[in-house]
Amino acid sequence: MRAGFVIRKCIGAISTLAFVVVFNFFLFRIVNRDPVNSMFRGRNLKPEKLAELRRKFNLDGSKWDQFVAYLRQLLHGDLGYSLKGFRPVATVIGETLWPTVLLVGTSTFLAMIGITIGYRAGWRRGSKFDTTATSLSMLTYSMPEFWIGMVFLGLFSAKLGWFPVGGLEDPGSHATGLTKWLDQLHHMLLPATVLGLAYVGEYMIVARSAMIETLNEDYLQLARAKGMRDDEVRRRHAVPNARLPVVSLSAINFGFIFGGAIAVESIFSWPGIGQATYLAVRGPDLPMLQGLFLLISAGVILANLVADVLYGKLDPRVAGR
Amino acid sequence: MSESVVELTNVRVQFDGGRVHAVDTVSLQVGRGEVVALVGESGCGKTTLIRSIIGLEPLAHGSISVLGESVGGRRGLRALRRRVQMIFQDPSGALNPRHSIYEAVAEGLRIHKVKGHEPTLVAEALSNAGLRPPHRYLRRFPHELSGGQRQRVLIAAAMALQPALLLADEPVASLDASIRGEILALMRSFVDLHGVSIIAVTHDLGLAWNIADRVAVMYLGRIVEVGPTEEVLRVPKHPYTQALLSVVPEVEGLPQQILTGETPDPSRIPSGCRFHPRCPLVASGEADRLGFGDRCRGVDLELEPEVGVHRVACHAVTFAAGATPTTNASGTATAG
Amino acid sequence: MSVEADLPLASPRSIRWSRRRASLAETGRRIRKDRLAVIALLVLIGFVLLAIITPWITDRADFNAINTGNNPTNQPPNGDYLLGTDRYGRSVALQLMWGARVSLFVGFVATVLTIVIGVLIGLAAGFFGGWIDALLMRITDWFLVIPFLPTAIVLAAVLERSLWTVVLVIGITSWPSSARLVRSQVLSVRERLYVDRARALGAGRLHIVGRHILPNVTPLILASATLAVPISILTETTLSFLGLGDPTSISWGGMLDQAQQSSAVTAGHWWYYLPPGIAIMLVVLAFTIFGRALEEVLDPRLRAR
Amino acid sequence: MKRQSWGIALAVAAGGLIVGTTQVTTTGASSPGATVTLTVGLQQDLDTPNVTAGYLVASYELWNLQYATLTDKAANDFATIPGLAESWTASNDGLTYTYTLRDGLKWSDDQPLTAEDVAWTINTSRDQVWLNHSAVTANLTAVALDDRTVEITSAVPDPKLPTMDVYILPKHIWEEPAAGDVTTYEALDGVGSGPFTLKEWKPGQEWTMEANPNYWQGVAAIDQVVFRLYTDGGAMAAALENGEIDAAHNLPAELFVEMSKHVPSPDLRDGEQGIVTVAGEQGGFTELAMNGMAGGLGDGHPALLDIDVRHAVALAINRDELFERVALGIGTQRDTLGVSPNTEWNPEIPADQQLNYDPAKANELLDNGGYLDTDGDGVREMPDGSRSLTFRYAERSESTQAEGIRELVTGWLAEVGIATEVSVYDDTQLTDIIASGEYDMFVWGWTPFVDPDTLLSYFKCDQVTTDVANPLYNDANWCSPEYDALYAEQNQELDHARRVEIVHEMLTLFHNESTYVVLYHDAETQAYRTDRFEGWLRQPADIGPVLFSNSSPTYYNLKPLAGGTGDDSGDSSTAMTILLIAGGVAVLAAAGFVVIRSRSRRDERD
Amino acid sequence: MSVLELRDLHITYRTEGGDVPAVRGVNLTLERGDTVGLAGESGCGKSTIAAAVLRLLPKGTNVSGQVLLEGEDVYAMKPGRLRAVRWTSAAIVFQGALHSLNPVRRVGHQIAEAIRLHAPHGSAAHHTDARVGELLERVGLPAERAQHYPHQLSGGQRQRVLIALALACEPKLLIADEPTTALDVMVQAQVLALLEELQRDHGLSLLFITHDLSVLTHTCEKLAVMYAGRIVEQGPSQTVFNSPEHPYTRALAASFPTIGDPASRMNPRGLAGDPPDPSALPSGCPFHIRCDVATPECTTLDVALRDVVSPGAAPGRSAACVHVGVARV
Repeated sequence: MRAGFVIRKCIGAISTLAFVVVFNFFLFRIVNRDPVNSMFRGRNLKPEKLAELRRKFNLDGSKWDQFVAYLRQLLHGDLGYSLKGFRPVATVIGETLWPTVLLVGTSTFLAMIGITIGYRAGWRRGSKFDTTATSLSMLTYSMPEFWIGMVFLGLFSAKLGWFPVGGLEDPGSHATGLTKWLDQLHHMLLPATVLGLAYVGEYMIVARSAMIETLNEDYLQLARAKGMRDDEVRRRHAVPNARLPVVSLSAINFGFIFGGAIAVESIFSWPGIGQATYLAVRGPDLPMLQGLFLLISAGVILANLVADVLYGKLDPRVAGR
Repeated sequence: MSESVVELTNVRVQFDGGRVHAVDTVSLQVGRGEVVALVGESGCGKTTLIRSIIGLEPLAHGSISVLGESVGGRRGLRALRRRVQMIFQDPSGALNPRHSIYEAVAEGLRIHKVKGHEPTLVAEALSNAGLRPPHRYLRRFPHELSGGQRQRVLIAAAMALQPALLLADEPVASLDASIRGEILALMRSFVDLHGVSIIAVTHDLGLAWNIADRVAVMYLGRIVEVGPTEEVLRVPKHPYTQALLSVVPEVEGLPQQILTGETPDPSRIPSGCRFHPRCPLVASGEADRLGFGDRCRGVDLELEPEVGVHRVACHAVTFAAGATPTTNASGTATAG
Repeated sequence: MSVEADLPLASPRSIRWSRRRASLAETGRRIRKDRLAVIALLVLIGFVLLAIITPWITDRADFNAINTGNNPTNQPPNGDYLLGTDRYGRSVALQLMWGARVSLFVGFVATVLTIVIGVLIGLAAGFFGGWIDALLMRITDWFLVIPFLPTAIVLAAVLERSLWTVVLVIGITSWPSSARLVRSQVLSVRERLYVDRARALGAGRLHIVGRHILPNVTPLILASATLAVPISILTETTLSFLGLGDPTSISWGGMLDQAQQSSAVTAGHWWYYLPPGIAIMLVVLAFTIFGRALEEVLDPRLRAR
Repeated sequence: MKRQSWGIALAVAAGGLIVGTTQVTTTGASSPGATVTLTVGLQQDLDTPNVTAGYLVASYELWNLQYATLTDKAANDFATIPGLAESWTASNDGLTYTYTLRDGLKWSDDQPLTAEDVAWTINTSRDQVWLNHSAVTANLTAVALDDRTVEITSAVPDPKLPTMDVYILPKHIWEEPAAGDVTTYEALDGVGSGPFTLKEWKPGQEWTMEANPNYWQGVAAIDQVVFRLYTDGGAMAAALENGEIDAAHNLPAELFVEMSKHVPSPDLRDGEQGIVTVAGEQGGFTELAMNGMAGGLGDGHPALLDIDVRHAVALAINRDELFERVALGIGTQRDTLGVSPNTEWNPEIPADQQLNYDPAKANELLDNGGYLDTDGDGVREMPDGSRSLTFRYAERSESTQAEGIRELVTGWLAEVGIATEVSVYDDTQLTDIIASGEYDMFVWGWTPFVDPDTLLSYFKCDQVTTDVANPLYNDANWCSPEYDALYAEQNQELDHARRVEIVHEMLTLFHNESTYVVLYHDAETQAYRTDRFEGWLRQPADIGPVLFSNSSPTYYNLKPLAGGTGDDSGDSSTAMTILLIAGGVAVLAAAGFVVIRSRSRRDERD
Repeated sequence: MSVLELRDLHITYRTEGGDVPAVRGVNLTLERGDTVGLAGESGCGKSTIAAAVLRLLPKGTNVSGQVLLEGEDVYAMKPGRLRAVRWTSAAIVFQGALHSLNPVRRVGHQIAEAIRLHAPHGSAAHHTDARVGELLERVGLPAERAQHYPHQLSGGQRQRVLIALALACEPKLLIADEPTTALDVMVQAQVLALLEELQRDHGLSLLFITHDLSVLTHTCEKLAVMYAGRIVEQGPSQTVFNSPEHPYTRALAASFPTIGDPASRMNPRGLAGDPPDPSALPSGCPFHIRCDVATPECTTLDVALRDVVSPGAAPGRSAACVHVGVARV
C-alpha cells in the first residue's frame, strides 16, 4: 500500500511540525522578556507607542492568547517582526534563503562524494584505499567545521589571497549571466568546501559501514556465481542495498549541515540563513531566531519526509505491504 | 492408564486481535510418563499450543489444567512453571550468551528457591544430562560448547526442577543428524527413569517413531489425527497424515503424495474441512464420487468422538464408518 | 582449561567473579588487538590525566589577566611560552590545559545526562511496549527530526549562560538517538529465546530486566556513550564559539571564540587557534576511534561479522 | 542618547555590536566615464532604510547621507551652520525660529523641496512619535509660511535651538505610508536631499548609494558608495588589505593596532600609498556602574550606599592599565562621562578629587569604614559582620572587551578584599535586570548626542525606575537633588558659556559620587586606503572618526585620485579564471583516475 | 569428458586463528547425467566444495589440486573465461533462498540478469522477458511472479525462483547446496520432486549437498559421505545407506530411523560426541574418538579412501577405514 505508506509518513511529519511549533513558541517564552522595553530605551517614547510596539511583537495578553495569536499569524505565513527594524521575519528569511540553498546544496553535493568513496572503501575493506579514506574521514569528522573555516580563511584568503574573504559576490557587483555566476562560484568555493569537508567524512563512514553490512550477503555471492564482474556486483547488487541506511542518515545529516552553516556562514560573511541565525543569536533577536528555527526545522522535517518516502521506494520491503 | 498430567479442553489461541486463529479448538490429554509427539508443518499451531500450556500465550477460549490445577491467572503461574518445563528448538538462542553454564542451570533453581546446596544441585543436573564431569562445564559459556552440549545444558536446567511435564519445541531440529539420537535417547531416559511426561513438538516423524507413545497430527490449528504412534504412523487414516508420511524419505513403500500449494496460512482458514483445498481425495474427485465431497467443502469438523484411541477428523473416515458427521461436538481424547 | 576451572563445586560467587574477570579480559584482549584503539585510549588517558593534574602542576592565577600585565602579548611560541600568549599576555598553553578540564567535563557530564535520559526512555519504551512505547517513540522521533544544532543554539540563546546550561542543552537535544538505540536493543533482547526461557522458568519482570536485558544492553550503552562524548565536546565547542558557552570558564571552544574575537586568524596568530582546534580534533578522534573499537567488541551484532 | 548598542544618528556606538567596515572597490576609477565607487566595509547591516523604524548605527549612516537637515554641523567642531536653510531668525522669547530655505531645492527625484516638506516632517514625526525624530520634535510645531519659509515654535525654552538636525523627509513619498503604519514602510524609494541616495539594498550583503544630482551643494565627486557587510572583523581587515574595500569601520582592535604599526604598509601593491588608521572619538565611554538603590526597587548590596565603598572600588581599579591592555590604548582616558562628542563639555576634575589607582588608599577607606575581613577568607565583611563584601558583577555577552575588563576589575577588587560573582547577560536580559534593580554592579557604556542634555537627563531622580515594567534611564539608581537643580538650570540656559559651566559642575558632582567609574572613552577603529581617494575628514577635527561620524561629511568631500588604481577586479578575475581552469583540470583528472582505477580493478576479485 | 572432476582437492581457509583445512584431498567425478549426493555433518567441508567449483571462495583461501569443469581447470582460467563458465557450465542453487535473492530487485530482473550476462550481444530484451516467464513456469510459478520482490514470495516459491535462476543459462551441472533445509516437509518434497524432474528432463548432472542422508538416498544415484574434510565412503546410494561400511556412515544412517522399523522404535540412535573442529583435527583417523570400533592403530593411521573389495560388496564402493577393504579380504 504505497499511498498508505506515504500518508502515514506525512502524518508523522506534520505531527513533528506541530510539535516544533508548540516547542518553538513556548521555548521563547520560558524567559520573561520584554524586548520592546530594552530596545527603545533612550527614545523618550510615549507609553502608547510602547504598548503599540508590544502588540506588534505579540507580547501582550496571556501566554495562551499569545499562542493563539501566534498560530493565527503562522497560518497567514506571518512569522512576526524582527527586532531589527520591524522587518517581517518572513521577508528577511526569504532574502537569506537562496544563498543558503546554494551553499548548503553545493556542500551537501560535495559531502555526498563521500558516499561514493565510502562504498568503494567498504567494498575493498582493509585495502589501502579504504584505510586512507577512512582515516581522512575520521580526521575531518573530528574537526569542528568552523575551525576548518578559520584555518582556511586564514590560509587561503588572508594569507594567500586566492579567494575573497567573504560575501556572496564582489562588492557593488551588478554583474549578470556568466560573470555573476563565476563571481558567486568564486566566493562560494571556500565556504562550500569547508562545509562539505566537515561532513564528507560522516557520509563516507556511513556509506562504508552500510556497504560492509552487505558484503557478506548471499546474493552477492550468487551474483558473482552468475558470472558478473566485480564492479557490476558492487554497482548493481551491493550499492542498491547499501543505499538504504545512507538515505535515512543523509536526512539527519542535512540538519547537521544546516547547523554547521550557522558558524561557517558567519565566518565567511555568507548572507544566508546561517548568518542570519548567527546575527539573531548575538543580537539577540528572538522573533527572528524563532522564525529561523521554525524554518530550519521545517526544512529538515521535509528532508526527512523525502528520505522516508525515498526509502520506501528504494526498499520494497518497507512500503511493500 | 495413568492419571493425566495435563489436560487441554477446547483450547483456542488467537493473534492479531482474533484475526489469526493459531490454535483452534484443541483438546488433548497427556498421562504421566507419556510422550506425545505433536507433528505438523510450520504454522500449524503446534508451538503456540505448547507455549499456551506454560502460560506464554493467553487463551482465547477453553481451559488447560496441569496436575489438576487450571492454568491462567498470574497467581499460579510461578508454581506452574516449576512443574512444567520447556526446552527450545535453538539451544544457542535459549542460553544467555553472557551467563555461564552454571548460571544457566542455577537460574531456575534460584527463581523457584529450590532447597539444597545449589552447586551440588547444578552439578547433579549436568551430570544427569550427560555432561560429565560437571565441573568441567560450570564456568564455560554457551559459545564454548557444541550444539548438542548446549541442548543438554537446557535439558539439565529443565530437569533440575524435577518437572512433571516437559515441553520440547523441536528439540533436535537444529542439531546435526548424528547428535539427534543421543539427545532423544536422553529425553527418553528421563521418561523411563523419572516418569516425566513429554509433549514434543516436531515436524520430524522419525522423532515420533523414536520416542513417542502417541502422535497428534495438527493442521491449521487443529488436531486432525491422534493415536498411538504405531497405529498413526503405520496405518494413517487422515489423508493429510498419509501425505505427510508419504513424503518422508524414511518411510518405505508408500507412493509419494505431494500436496500442492504452500504451508497453510492461519489467518485464512478455509470453510468446511480446513484441509479440503489440498486434500488429494477432493482434488481427484474421489470424495465427490463417494458422495461426501460437498461435506468436505462445506462442513467443518473436529476429531471423531471418543470411539477409539486412534481418532481422526475426516469426512472420508466418518462417512466410511457410517457415523453421523460431527459439527459442533467436541470430543476429548483419551490417553492411550 | 585452567586448573582453577577444574575445581569441583566452586561457589556461585567465585564463578560469577571469574566470569566477570574473563569477560573483561576478553574485552581487553580484543581491544588490544586493535592497535589504533590502544593508541586512541592512550591519547584519551593522556588528556584526562592532564586535565586532572593541571591544578597540581599549574596555578590558575598565572593566567589571570591581572597577573599577566608584564607578559608580552600575542607572542608566538617561544621558550617561555610553549604555545605563545594571547592578547592579554596569558599563556595559551596554560589555557589549553585548563580548557581541557572544562571541555572534558562538559563532554562527560553532558553524555551522562544524555545517556541517562536515553536509557530511561528507551528502556521504558522497549520494555513496556504498547501505548507507552508509541508515545515515547513519537516524542523521540520529534526530537530526533528537529535539527540538533539549531535546537541547541536556540535553547542556549534563551537560557542563561553557564556550563550547566550547555550540559543541559546537549542532554536535551541528544538523548533521542540513545533512546532509540536502547529501545531497539531492548526489543531485540526481549525477543531472544533465552528471555522466553527465563519466562518459562517462572522469572518475573524484574528478574528478566535485571538478569537478561540490562546486562545485554549495558555494553551497547557503554559503547554508544563513548561515541556520544565527542559529539558533546563538539557541541560545547560550537556553542562556545557562537558565544553561547560560559564566558567565565575557559574551554577549548571558548578559546576559539576568543581567538576569533581577537582576530587571531587574520592577524596570523596561529598559535592561538590551532592548538585548541588540534586538541579538540585529537580528543574527538580518539574518542571516536576508541568508541568504534569498543562498539565492535561489545556489540554482538557487529562482532558476529 | 542611547546605549552603545543602539547608536543613533549622531553618535555611533562601538561596544559589542557587530559592526562593519567599509570597503571600497571601484570598478575602473582610472578610466574616464566609468563609475567611481567607494566601498566601505562594516560589520552591521541596515536594520531598515525606514528612518521612522530603524535604530542601528549602519542605518544612521544611510540617513545621514540621504536626508539633508535644516542646519548642518561643521565638520571640525559641530558648530551649527546653514544646511537646507540658508538663514534663520529667532523671536525675542527664544521660543520661535523662522528658517529660510535655499532657492531651488530639489529632491533627488526632481520634485521641489519646500517648506511644506519641512513642516510636514516635524509635525507628523511629533504626532506619530517617530523613533528618530521625536526626541527633537516632541515640543515643536512647524508652520510653512511659504515655499521657502518655515516657522518652528518650541513649547519650552530649548537651548538646542536653532540647531535643527532632523532628517527632512519628502512628503510626496512619505505621506501615504504615514497615513497607515509608517513603521512597516520598506523605504526603498531612495528619494532624498542629501549627497547620496539609496540605490539598492541586498540584505546581509551590502547596500549601495548613488550620488544625488540635485544635492544643494552640487553633485558629489564619487558616483556611488557601496557598504559591504562582513560578519567577521578579521575578514574585513583582510579585505581592506587586499584592496577589496577602500575603508573599514569598526576594525577589531588587535588588527587596528597591527595596521597602525605598518603605516605605510610594507607590502603595498603598485601605486598604493598605504592604509591610514583612525581612532575616532565620539564621546562614548565604558563604565562600571554601581547600584545606588534610590527609588526602593531591587536588592543592591547595602555597602554600596556608602560613598567610601564606592570610592574604594574606584581607587582599586587601575584604569590606565585597563585602557592600555583591554582597549589597547584606542580612545582616551577621561575622568568622567562623555556627554557629547564635542570635548568642550568635558570638565577638568581637580587633582585632589581624582580617583586614580591607589589600592592602599582603597584599603584604608574600607578599613576605616569598618569593612574588615573578620573571618580570614580574604573577603571583607560589613561592619556588623552580617554579610561579606561580595558583589554581583554583570557584563554583556555582546562585548568583546567584557572578558578583559572582568578579569582585571574583579582581580583588582579581590586585592582590596572585595569579592565578585560574575554573570553574563545579553543586552535584553541585562536591561531587564537593571530595571528590576537586582544587581550590584555592571559594565556597560553610553554614546552621547552632540547636545549634552539627553545624557545628562538620565541621572535625574525622576529617571530612577520604580516600576519594572516601565524601565527608565537612571541605570545606577542614583539620585541627587543638587544634580537635578543644576540640570533644570542648564536645560533652559540659552547662554552657551554659562551652560557649559553648569554642565562641568554637574559632571564633577557626578564624578565625585562615584556612581559610575568611567573606565575609558572608546574610539571607533577605522582605516582607509590612501591609494584611490583623498579628502578624508575627521569629525570633530583631529580626534573624531572619518566615517560614521555625526554628519559624515567625508563622503561628499572625497575625490578620486588621479591615476589611482584600485580596479582589482581584473586581478581577482584572473585569479578566478586560473582557479577555475585548475579546478576543471583537477576534476577531470580525478574522474579519469577513478575510471582507470575501476577498470584495472574490475577483474581483481574474480 | 566428465562434467565435473575434483582431483585431490585441498582447501584451506586462512583465518585470524590460523589455517583451517576445510577440504583435505577430495576426489570426485560427475559424468553427464550423474546425480551425486554429498553428505556429512556441519563443518565437514561439503559446502566449501560447492563454492570451490565456481571459484567463489573468499580471497586468500588456499586451494590445491584441480577442479575440472568439462576438462578445464577452473583455477587456471583467466578471469574472463571464468566468468563465461560460471552459470553456463555449472550453476548453484544456494541454501537460504531468503538471503540469496537481492531484496530490492524484482525476481524477474535477477533471472534476466543472468541471461543477459551470458547472452550474445544484441539479443532483444523481450526475448529475455519471455525466457524469464518460461523459466518461472518451468519451475511451477506463474510468469507474473517475475514482477514480485523476494519478500512477497513464500519460502518454497523463493526456492523455485532460485532453481529457475540456476536453469537460466542451461548449465550442464547443477549444484544444489542444502536447497531444502529451511523448508517444511511438504514444500521440501515439492522442491525435491521438481529437482528430480528437471534433472531428468534436461539431462543435467546434479551435485546435491545436504546433511540429510535420507533425502540423498532418494534423490541421488551415488552417494559420497564426508567427514572432517574428506570423503570417507562412496558408492551407490541405496547400498551405502542400507549397508554402510564405514563406522561413521553406519552411525549416521542409523540416526535416520526408518518409520515402521521395530529396531528403531523407542530406540533413538546416534553418534556420541561432536563433529570435529576442522582447525584442530585429532591425529590418525579423525573419526577415531567417536568411533565404537576404533583400535589403537586408528589413533595414528589415517587410511585413504579405498575400494571395498569384500565379497558381495556392490561395485564402485569405497571407504576410508582400517576395518574395511583390504583388511577384510
